[in-house]
Amino acid sequence: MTPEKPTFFEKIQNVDKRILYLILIVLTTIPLFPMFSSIVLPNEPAPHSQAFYYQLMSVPEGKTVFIQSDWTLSTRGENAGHIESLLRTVMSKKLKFAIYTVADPQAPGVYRKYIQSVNAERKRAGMKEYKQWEDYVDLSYFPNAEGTLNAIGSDVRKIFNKRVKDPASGKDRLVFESPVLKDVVKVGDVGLYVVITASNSFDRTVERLSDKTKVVVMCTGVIGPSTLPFFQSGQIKGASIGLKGAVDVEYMMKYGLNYPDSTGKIKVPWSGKEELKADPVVEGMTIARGSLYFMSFHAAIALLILAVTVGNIGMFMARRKKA
Amino acid sequence: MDFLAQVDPRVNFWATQPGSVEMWLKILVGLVISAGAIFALIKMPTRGRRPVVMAFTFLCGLFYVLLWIWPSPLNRKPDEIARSPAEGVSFLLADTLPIVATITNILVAILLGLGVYSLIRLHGGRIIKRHADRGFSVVLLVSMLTITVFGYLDWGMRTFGDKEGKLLDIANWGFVNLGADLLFDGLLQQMDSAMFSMIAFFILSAAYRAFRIRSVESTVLMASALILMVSLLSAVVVVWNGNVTNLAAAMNVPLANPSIGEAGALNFLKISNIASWVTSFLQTPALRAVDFGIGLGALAMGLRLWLGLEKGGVSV
Amino acid sequence: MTQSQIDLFNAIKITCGVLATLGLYSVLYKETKFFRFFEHVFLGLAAGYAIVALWKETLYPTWWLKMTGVMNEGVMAEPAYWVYIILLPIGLLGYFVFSKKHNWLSRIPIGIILGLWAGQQVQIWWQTNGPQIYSSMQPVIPTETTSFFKPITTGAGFTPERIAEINAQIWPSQAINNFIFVVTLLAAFTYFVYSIELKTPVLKGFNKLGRWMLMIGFGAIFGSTVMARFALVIDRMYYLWFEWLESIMRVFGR
Amino acid sequence: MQWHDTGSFGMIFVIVLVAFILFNIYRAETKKKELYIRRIPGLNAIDDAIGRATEMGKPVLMVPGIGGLNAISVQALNIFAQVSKAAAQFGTPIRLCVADAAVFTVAQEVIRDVYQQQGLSEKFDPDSVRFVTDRQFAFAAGVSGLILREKVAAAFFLGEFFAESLIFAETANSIGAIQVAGSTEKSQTPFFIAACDYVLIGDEFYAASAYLTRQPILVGSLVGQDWCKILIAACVLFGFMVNSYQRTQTTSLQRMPWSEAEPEAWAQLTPEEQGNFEAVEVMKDTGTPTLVKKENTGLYRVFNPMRDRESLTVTREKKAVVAPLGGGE
Repeated sequence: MTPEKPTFFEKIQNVDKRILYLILIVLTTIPLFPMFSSIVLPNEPAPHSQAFYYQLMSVPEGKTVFIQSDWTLSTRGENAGHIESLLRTVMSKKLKFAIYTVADPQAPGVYRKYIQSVNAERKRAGMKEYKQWEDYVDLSYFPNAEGTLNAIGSDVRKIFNKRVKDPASGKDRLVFESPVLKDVVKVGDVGLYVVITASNSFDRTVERLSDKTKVVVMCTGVIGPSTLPFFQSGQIKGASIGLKGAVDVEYMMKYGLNYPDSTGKIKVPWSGKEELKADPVVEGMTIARGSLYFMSFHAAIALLILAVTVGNIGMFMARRKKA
Repeated sequence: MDFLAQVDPRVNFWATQPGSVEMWLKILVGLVISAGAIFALIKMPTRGRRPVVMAFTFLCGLFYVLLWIWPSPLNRKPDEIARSPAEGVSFLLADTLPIVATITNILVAILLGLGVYSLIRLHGGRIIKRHADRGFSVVLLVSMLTITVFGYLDWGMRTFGDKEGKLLDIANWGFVNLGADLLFDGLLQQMDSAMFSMIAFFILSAAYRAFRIRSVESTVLMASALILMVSLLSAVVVVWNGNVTNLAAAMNVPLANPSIGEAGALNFLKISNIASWVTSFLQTPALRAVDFGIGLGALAMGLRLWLGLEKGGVSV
Repeated sequence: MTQSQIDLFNAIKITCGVLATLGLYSVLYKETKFFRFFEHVFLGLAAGYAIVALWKETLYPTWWLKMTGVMNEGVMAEPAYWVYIILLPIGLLGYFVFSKKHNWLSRIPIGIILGLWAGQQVQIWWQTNGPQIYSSMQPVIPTETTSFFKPITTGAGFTPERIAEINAQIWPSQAINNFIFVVTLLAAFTYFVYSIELKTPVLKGFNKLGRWMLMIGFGAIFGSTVMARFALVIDRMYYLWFEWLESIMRVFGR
Repeated sequence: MQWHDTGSFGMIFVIVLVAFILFNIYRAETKKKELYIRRIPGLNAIDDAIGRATEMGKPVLMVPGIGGLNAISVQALNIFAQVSKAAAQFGTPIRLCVADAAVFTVAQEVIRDVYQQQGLSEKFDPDSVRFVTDRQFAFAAGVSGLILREKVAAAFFLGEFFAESLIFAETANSIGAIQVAGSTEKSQTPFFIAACDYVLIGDEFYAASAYLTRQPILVGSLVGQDWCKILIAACVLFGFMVNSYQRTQTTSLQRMPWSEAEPEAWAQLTPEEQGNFEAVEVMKDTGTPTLVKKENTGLYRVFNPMRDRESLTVTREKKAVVAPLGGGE
């Protein structure tokens, strides 16, 4: 509108987007460089993350856990951190697990990649590798979420009617003959039902299964808010939400929950639940991807807040000039 | 109804020996019959049409409504026989569910051809009409064709040519497998992630533009957004909460954690608690109201579609 | 393939990915031919992959194998439910949509899909909303008024029974929070009432309050979504710089 | 204890809701005078948007979300039918981009019908209804490319949107198009609010077609939904009062799993029986009156039915074991 060239304040209240974009790229890249990656930011795990970690650690050794991994590479940024820390914990606790997806045909390829990488990492550290059939079964993809989840609730053996190779005999055998699933008659028999998701397939899981088994969730920050009501109403037992959730879990894997270290100091207190306690993860990596990305995240948010502040200041000053 | 129940005996009128002549015969008969049915429908007088469509819709909806309203069997074991006809129905419904559940996907998959047809018509048309962008249409059609060919070859090799699962190891891959992997994992999925991650940039610019203190609404929107963001920065949180603790110590007021309903006087000053308070006592109820509304909307719409009450627009 | 060949392939693969990423990112600067090229490659690949997936991921496992059964080492693992064949003609009815005279036939498969969906809405409504309704019924009368805030149990050395007792009580601060909860819910609810004219100032005010509460809720969602999105862009940067360099270095044996 | 088992409460509740909706549809159809619906700002903007597009001679973009074929996309198409009716009258070009084959089928037909009803069949270009792709972000790329190339003057994003919502909204915003948006996904609404001119919040989206067409059926069902909302609100009000009162009372009856109430009896059961009776709960008199806990309130019992042992004792005869052909299951 104004014929004369815009004042400084008018300028800063509509900076060219591209400049913001460029700054964002720079700010998010720098903290990823190795020299920064060693830093562990201080943290206070959120209550729902604490509940999640407690549920996970209180599954008795040797029991089976169902992992419904409904995400693909496009949300790798958050879910990769989730599944890595979940697998590390499960494996170090020697739990068996059945992993599958109801959301996306590409998901199996993705979680296989992470099972391999975590296995490789354990191999390097000289720990026991997880084997298909003895330690876990990979049931891959079930089309139609609603139907599948209904069926898992009503008759898990009917829907999991799949075959995997038994290394002993080299034959394809029904998964329910495997050590992992032989004791599972209904979904209530599993130690924990973990949903790793980036989509609202999670709501369906709650609708169908929350009354039949212990459901916990690891989800992206987007799904986060819609999971909290379920956590409040007790339909899910714990939630690790977004990058922060991944960081929280990694942090508790390192320091435990209500767990006194050698000096007797409790690094992560769970207030109100003093009687409950979860040990740190004994073997394998704890602090990893999540914590690495967390630095860049801080930088990015700082930029956003700065931009908003500057914009508002600009707006006010410009107004005052006009008046 | 044996077909629906898919029960023993494992071979009956509905379930035949795989690959047997009988099977192919029955499939053929099925095709012929349904072709006849389609012909009959084509000859159907105009006023008969709506009822037919409505009947299909109603019956399909009825399945789930029955599943919901019919008493479900208690403590059922797979190998048990129903005690009463009523329970028999509930068993049948339970057994049928996995089958009915797949129908939608199968139909949508069959319909996909329509979409592909529209794509080819649009871009083929551009090429023929020598549209300015025809070069890109060529690119589109070519890449479509390539991945289709590679995809099917790769699938065929893995499904039929690879009984002992050699191809799970990249070391045994041939040209086709590499090509398929390059196109899918190397390009398609990376482009997905690229497009997805681009949202971060848009969030930045959208926030910069929209988060201005203009009206009460935009202000509360901004305020709660900022509170939540800051509460995610654990470094800030630890420092902030640390200061609150020191302050409390100085005034020797006890502190505790409201996330479970406990609270000390100064506690609400802790950023993490402010955030969790906002989410539990303002966000949750507000959004729950939205949920109820949407749920009711879906319920009402579902009823209208199921009972064929929708007129105009989409009158199925 | 030898390890070095695999490394080379991976390097090529990641390089393609990097190029594609940059191509799509270029639209942030401007809609250029460079972007348009990658956009059309993307659309083509997506459509092509859909054609593959429709058979490989849907029809083959959930339809064809059901219809023709499964043999496992010469013995029947799954019998052939040949009746599945009727789904094919039903689906094909959809293709009548382009016919001038018989396009109504395309409404049969549509009707089936919608019917199934509609039925499910009725089925799941209570499972979804029932617990939510219950958990909205928060008690708002304090049962214990010796302290406004709930006493601190953390490290206070109470017996478990005492702690349980304290947690069973409703303390004034909680009562107030619960009251805020219920009011917020009802206020937001009035915003979604369409058929009642909001004449009285009380109702108007309540409605306005509801809208503000909704805005707070949406703001909170915005705030927590930001984390998700930035995590993605950070991961992209990691891919663009580090994974790419790493793969290249491997090729040159470092 | 049988009367404690309130398992059918939920069912009755839903049936009441259904009754409300159907009754009002009936009422609206029979009643002469039109029922009142409050103003929905986003929807009044539709005509201005199209008018502006016509002046600029630029197309109007419509996207019914990326969800599959369900009530949401059907609803979106109903609204778009109204939009394209206006567009057809002004002779404004339209672009309807679809991400699902089934939705595409419906869209084709709906839009063609609209043009036919207007007697403008020859103006209808089948390519204006496009299936872009069914892959989320490819769709996002394609649509934003289209927005930038064709410089659309007005954009309608109504339906089931997920992450891509902001990509559309910001892109359209960057070329200064008027945007009317609404998503049933509450997690996406904030982004529409941040980037669009008019936003339909929550089930305003479902109210839209009733508001635009004023069809008795739609209006009636909207009123029915309002009744349901009032019922739910009433439940919440009643519930929090009753809870508030009851939580101040004391009781010595404690609701607990049967396994906890009678451990020794429980220990005697076979694992299978224990499996059957996991869900069994009893009211046990602990003798010591304590403050009523959440689990012991009447309402909790209404919403979380209590199964007693009798209801779960079921004995059925087993099937005759058939020789599993070729050792299947």
